[in-house]
Amino acid sequence: MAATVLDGATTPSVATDPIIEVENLTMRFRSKRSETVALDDVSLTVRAGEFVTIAGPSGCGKSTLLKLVAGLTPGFEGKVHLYGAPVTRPQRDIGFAFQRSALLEWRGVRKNILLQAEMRGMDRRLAQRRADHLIELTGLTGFEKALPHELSGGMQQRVALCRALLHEPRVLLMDEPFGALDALTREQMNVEMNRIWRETGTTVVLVTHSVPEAVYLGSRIVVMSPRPGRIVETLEPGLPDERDYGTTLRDPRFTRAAERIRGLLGATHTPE
Amino acid sequence: MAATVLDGATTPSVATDPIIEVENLTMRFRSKRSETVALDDVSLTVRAGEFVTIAGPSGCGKSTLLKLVAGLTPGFEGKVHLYGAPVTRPQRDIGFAFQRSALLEWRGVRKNILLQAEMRGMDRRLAQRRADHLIELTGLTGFEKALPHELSGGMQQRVALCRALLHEPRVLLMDEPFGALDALTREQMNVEMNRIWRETGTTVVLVTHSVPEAVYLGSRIVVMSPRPGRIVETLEPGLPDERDYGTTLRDPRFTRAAERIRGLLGATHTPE
Amino acid sequence: SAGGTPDSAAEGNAAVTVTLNWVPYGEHAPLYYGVEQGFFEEEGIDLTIQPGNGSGNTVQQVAQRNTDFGWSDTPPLANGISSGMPVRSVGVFLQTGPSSVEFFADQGITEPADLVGKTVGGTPGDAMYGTFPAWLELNGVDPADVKVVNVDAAGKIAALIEGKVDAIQGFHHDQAPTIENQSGEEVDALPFADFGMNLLGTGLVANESMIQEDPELVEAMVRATSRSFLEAADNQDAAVKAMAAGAEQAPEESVLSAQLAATIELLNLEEAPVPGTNTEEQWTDTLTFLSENTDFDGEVAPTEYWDATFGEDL
Amino acid sequence: MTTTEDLRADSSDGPPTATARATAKDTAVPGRGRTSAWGQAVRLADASWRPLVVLGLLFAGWWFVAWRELVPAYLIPSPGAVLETMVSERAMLLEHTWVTTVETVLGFVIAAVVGVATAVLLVYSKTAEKSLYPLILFAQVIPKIAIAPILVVWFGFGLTPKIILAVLIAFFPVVVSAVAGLRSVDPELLEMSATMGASRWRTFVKIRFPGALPQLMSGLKVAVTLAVVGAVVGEFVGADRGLGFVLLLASGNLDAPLLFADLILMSLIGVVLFVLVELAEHLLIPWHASRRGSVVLAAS
Amino acid sequence: MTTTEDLRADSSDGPPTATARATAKDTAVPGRGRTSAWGQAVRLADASWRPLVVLGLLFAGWWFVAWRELVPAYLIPSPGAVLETMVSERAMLLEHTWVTTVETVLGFVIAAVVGVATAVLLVYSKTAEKSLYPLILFAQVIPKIAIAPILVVWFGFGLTPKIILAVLIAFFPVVVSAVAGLRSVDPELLEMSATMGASRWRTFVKIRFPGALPQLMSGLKVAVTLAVVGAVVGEFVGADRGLGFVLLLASGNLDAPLLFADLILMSLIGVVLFVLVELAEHLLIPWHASRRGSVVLAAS
Ligand SMILES: Nc1ncnc2c1ncn2[C@@H]1O[C@H](COP(=O)(O)OP(=O)(O)OP(=O)(O)O)[C@@H](O)[C@H]1O
Ligand SMILES: Nc1ncnc2c1ncn2[C@@H]1O[C@H](COP(=O)(O)OP(=O)(O)OP(=O)(O)O)[C@@H](O)[C@H]1O
Ligand SMILES: [Mg+2]
Ligand SMILES: [Mg+2]
Repeated sequence: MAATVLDGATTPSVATDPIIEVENLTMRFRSKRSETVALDDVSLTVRAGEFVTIAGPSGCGKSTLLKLVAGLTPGFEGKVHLYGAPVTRPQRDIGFAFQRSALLEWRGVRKNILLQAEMRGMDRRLAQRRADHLIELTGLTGFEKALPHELSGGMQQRVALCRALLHEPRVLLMDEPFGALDALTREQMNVEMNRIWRETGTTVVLVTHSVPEAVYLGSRIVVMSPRPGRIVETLEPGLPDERDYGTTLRDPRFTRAAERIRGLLGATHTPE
Repeated sequence: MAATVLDGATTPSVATDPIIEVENLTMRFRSKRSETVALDDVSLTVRAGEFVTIAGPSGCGKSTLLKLVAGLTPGFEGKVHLYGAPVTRPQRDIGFAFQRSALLEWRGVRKNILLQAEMRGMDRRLAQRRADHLIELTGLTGFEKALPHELSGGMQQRVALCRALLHEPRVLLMDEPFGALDALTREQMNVEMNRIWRETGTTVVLVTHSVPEAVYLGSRIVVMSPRPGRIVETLEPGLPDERDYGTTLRDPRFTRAAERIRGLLGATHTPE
Repeated sequence: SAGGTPDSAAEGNAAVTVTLNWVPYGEHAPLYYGVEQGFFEEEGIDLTIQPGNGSGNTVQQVAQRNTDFGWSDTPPLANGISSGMPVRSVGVFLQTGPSSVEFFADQGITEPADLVGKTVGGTPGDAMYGTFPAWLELNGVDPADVKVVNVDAAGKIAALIEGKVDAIQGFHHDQAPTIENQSGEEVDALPFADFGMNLLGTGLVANESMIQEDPELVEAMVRATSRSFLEAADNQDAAVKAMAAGAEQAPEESVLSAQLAATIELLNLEEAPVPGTNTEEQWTDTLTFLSENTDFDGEVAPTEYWDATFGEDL
Repeated sequence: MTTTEDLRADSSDGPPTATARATAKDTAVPGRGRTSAWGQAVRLADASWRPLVVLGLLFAGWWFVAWRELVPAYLIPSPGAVLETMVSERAMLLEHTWVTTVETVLGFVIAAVVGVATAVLLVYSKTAEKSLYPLILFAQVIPKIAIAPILVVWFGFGLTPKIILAVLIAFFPVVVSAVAGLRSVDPELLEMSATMGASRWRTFVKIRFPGALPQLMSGLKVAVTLAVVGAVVGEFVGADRGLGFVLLLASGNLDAPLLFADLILMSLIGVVLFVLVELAEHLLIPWHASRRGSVVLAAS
Repeated sequence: MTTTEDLRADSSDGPPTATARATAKDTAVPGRGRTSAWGQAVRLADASWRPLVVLGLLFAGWWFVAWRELVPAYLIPSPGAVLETMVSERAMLLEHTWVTTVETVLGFVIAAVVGVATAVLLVYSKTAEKSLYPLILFAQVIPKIAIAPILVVWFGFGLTPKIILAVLIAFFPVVVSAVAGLRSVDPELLEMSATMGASRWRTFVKIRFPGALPQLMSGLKVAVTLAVVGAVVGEFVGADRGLGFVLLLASGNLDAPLLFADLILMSLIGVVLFVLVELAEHLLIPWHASRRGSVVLAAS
């Protein structure tokens, strides 16, 4: 479970402060009917400025892990620290993109994005400028006032994404933020995410089902096992932080890491 | 816009009866604020036994097209026929997998799947046997009684999938049925879909964002343009109906088709 | 079934209900006494006494034949008949109207003029509410000088005891003993009848079709009721006991006997010697007064309102 | 092609007209999409003819019953007599209607505000819920007619006891529906709000309250009709003004035309206020799923 | 670690105890997860002590007021006197309570059934909605106390007018909440159902109705407390049995202890029936979001 550094050429993560510390974390969901062990003895440390991507089978506990870090799910065993303090309640110094978009059905696109600003009491002007910028970036121009039910699935997801990014959080937790996007938009978003990460130094934990995405974005990739979710392996492909999409995808380090992850996930055949 | 037969080696689609006929279909969504042209003059014929996959940018009207064929959205212009009759109301001789899972939150997994049988007045014993089979196939064993909110995103999607398949419909309309699944499960589901299609002769229209999936599954692939959605090209890679996953993905016809689609979608770089 | 004694259900007797003007109070003791003593049974009547909710309501029940007889005050009866209800009085028993203004004795009110500047509680729609201004005028008091506030029947007594009002309009034979019992203070009243305005009071009411179809029964009923009142007047303690036993949740016996005693006073047997017998003059006076001073807009023709035949032979 | 209505009503085997309608639409109808004053008038007429017909029928039935004297006039007077009373007594009736309207509106507004505030307390604090709920329930189940006299004795004959009664009677539906609404907010939206570090107040204002509006409006609609009853009961017990007072007078004098005129006016207050609340609902929650059908989707 | 309650209540800055609690949980507490009889008793006690304390306080306050004679005894009698009356008159009171309970339950059940049926009609047919809604509204806004005498005059002194009144008064909240509930079903679920070729009936039974239950239950809770009022009002106007009748007797005689005993019994009927409806709610819709907090999530 120690990080498998696939390529020693670059040392990707400098030993900065640990932002997220998860140790021996176990999470059981109990109901009258049954008990589900969602996470089983998971340990993971994310340091400032890291971009950790998590891949794993459906239902292995990825969303649960993210919610635990955000302080949204009580009743776990083990240690979960954020910014060095134990997580005992919902955390506010984060940006969270939910797997389901969680939009307010009575607010238009722009107002849904600006909710983040309103809730945090951000400067309105600044927030509006950023919101408009993000709307353009995600190709939602022209739909500023559209209500969620008037949007396509992918458009809803993009709104949620903009909302999570609006306040430039120090820590970004993203649960399959690009799952409903087409290949091109996804690619553009990936490039954009990489740029944002590099330029702002945000610490990111991103759950994804796409192996290329996991490798392209992550400075470290965590692969999880089927339920009960355990960490099978952690990879550091050692790619440079700045990644041109075309070049990176042909980089042998990329290919090797992707192959390894596919193997770990049990997907025996090459392209996803 | 005529089908581009990339490889003449096999004649993939025999001239069977047209099941779905869409001609000069235009769909506008109007609100007080604005008008969105979701589909612009789309024509598409799907013959019995075909497996048509649709790929296109987010928000281009793929879901809208599927819903129009199912008779769920009124107010279009043009012709939409199913089984040779105009579509003027919701169609019942179909199976539909919605983009959002649309599960009943008060029913457990098995009962959500069996809803299909209850609504159609199917034989209970048979339906239960099929439901149990599908539950096993999609890896939901052990969660038969779990309520939707106790499931992960991918698990919910699998429940919706089982439900759409339960009654072995003659026509299957699927809106990104595997979007929330991990690589392995997705692969398994793809193989399973291919088998079901071959064995039952079901006519399938499937919307997907994954180019490999579109090519692996489709006997014909429809690529759409950004909003207002038009059909840019229709491809028939000419792969054999029975497709081993590993072999097919290395087939040059596959690679060529995938590349072409990526190009059409504007995703300039090779693996998704 | 509040009044019927179980063994009175002898075969052959007509089952008859009488609906009171209000919940049972001392005025009704004679009826219970009559049932207990078998006066009704002797007339072939198996009587059930039913509480009511205001005279007007009772008259309506009789009009709809939901009940055989009603025990009702005269002004509401007159209103009902003038608005078309097919009912008649078959004999008023309280020939002195019990309407009055009541107050605590320490108010020092002895005549209508003393009411000037006072606040009087009344219930809109009841008989006194309509006649009160006319009665004041009759006694040389400008109605504008007396403030009337409106309180419902149930709240009136409480309002008086609480000092929210100085006096209330009401039936003194009914309320005065109740108030005295509750407050422990002496209650005085200015009966309208003592100050120039006597309207007929409560009595038996029957539906016209009943009068036509079964006059014998009506006559028997009037006869038995009349006898009950006469006998009760002579045996007040026994009548009170009969009521306490026969009526569910009747007032305390002390209150009952005070109420009964006051009721007997109101029978006014000087003018018409037997309870249940009235004179045409009494009716004409009452109707004339109502038509001149209230909303009552019926003809002043006693026979339209009162069937004298049943009281004649008493 | 098939209309939204059809789907909303789950017509799996709709009427044959569906196809006909569809065809008619296909052959592009000119003049569609007019939002002119005339178009609006047409729409209004279309929306209101049915209720008007129903009212007309009701009136005709009433008139017939009175005309044939199927029911004695002292029970149900003729519409003519009632109308006559309304006209001849219009000044008096108007004044009393105004009094009752004021009491009702004040009572309703207070009940709405206090009711929502209480619901918030109940939802946000387990302790408050457990200790207050029984009290509220208790206040609801005591018949108001029974305590009305006590209120009059305590608060006198003025406006106060009527408003208190209106509040008491209208309060409960507001609380119950607001609690249900506030509770049924999607938990994921609350999680989302929590990650934004939103204060309780902001979460309430921006998420819980708007989310609870659809249910709350149901409660308010019930409440407003009950508030009228509360005011009238209050006037019943002690008042010299208001429709409840007139009702007492009329029923005491067995004046059926006045009684009916009075009842009609009471009902009118209720209907008008109800419609106002419905209008507010349409303005406040046009986004709600229950309204979507009528707003969205139209092909030219 | 932080409890679900905390999240539900959006505590962004919860009490310091949250951490303490969390720590306590971390050091694995033995004996957790007991579902023993003892555990259940403890839970029950935990759930009911607060209401009991509140009731106790209420009682103490009442007792104090009566003891110091702050309010005259004929307005508010001492608890002792009331209790005495309840005991001495228990046979009589029980009988009348039974009568009122039967009327209430019958009225409520009819109102619930007819109300839901009406709501279905309104939701499924635009025509029905437009023509019936005004009528229903009209029936609601007419004060029931005003028409009670008419009903008694028409239907006599028996059970019928009381039940009719209970139905009339309880009907509206059922209709309003059922309509709101049926309307707010996720349109996508209806689409899903439509592709299954489900008949209207099946869609109703399997999707719309269960989906409407949370809102419907709110309406039923209000309705059941109102049904009591309806029955009592009916008894008020014409009856020789039932708690409404006893109320008339008691207030006519200024028998305050009896009046209070009567009021307490009326309230008890309301409370008991309300609690029964709440129980039904818990049984019928344990899945509803508003209940999730209490069912799920617990770490050992
Ligand atoms: N609220 C809950 N109650 C009960 N069980 C739950 C709950 N939430 C999650 N689970 C269970 O925990 C397990 C992990 O769920 P989680 O949502 O974390 O999976 P995931 O890795 O995000 O899957 P996916 O990729 O499909 O979204 C699943 O088996 C699920 O059934
Ligand atoms: N009910 C609606 N009202 C108004 N506009 C709508 C509605 N449904 C869809 N649209 C619009 O129609 C367009 C196409 O939507 P659709 O859902 O078909 O896209 P899609 O191709 O499925 O996209 P995605 O891949 O993101 O799911 C979008 O621009 C959307 O905003
Ligand atoms: Mg997940
Ligand atoms: Mg879509």
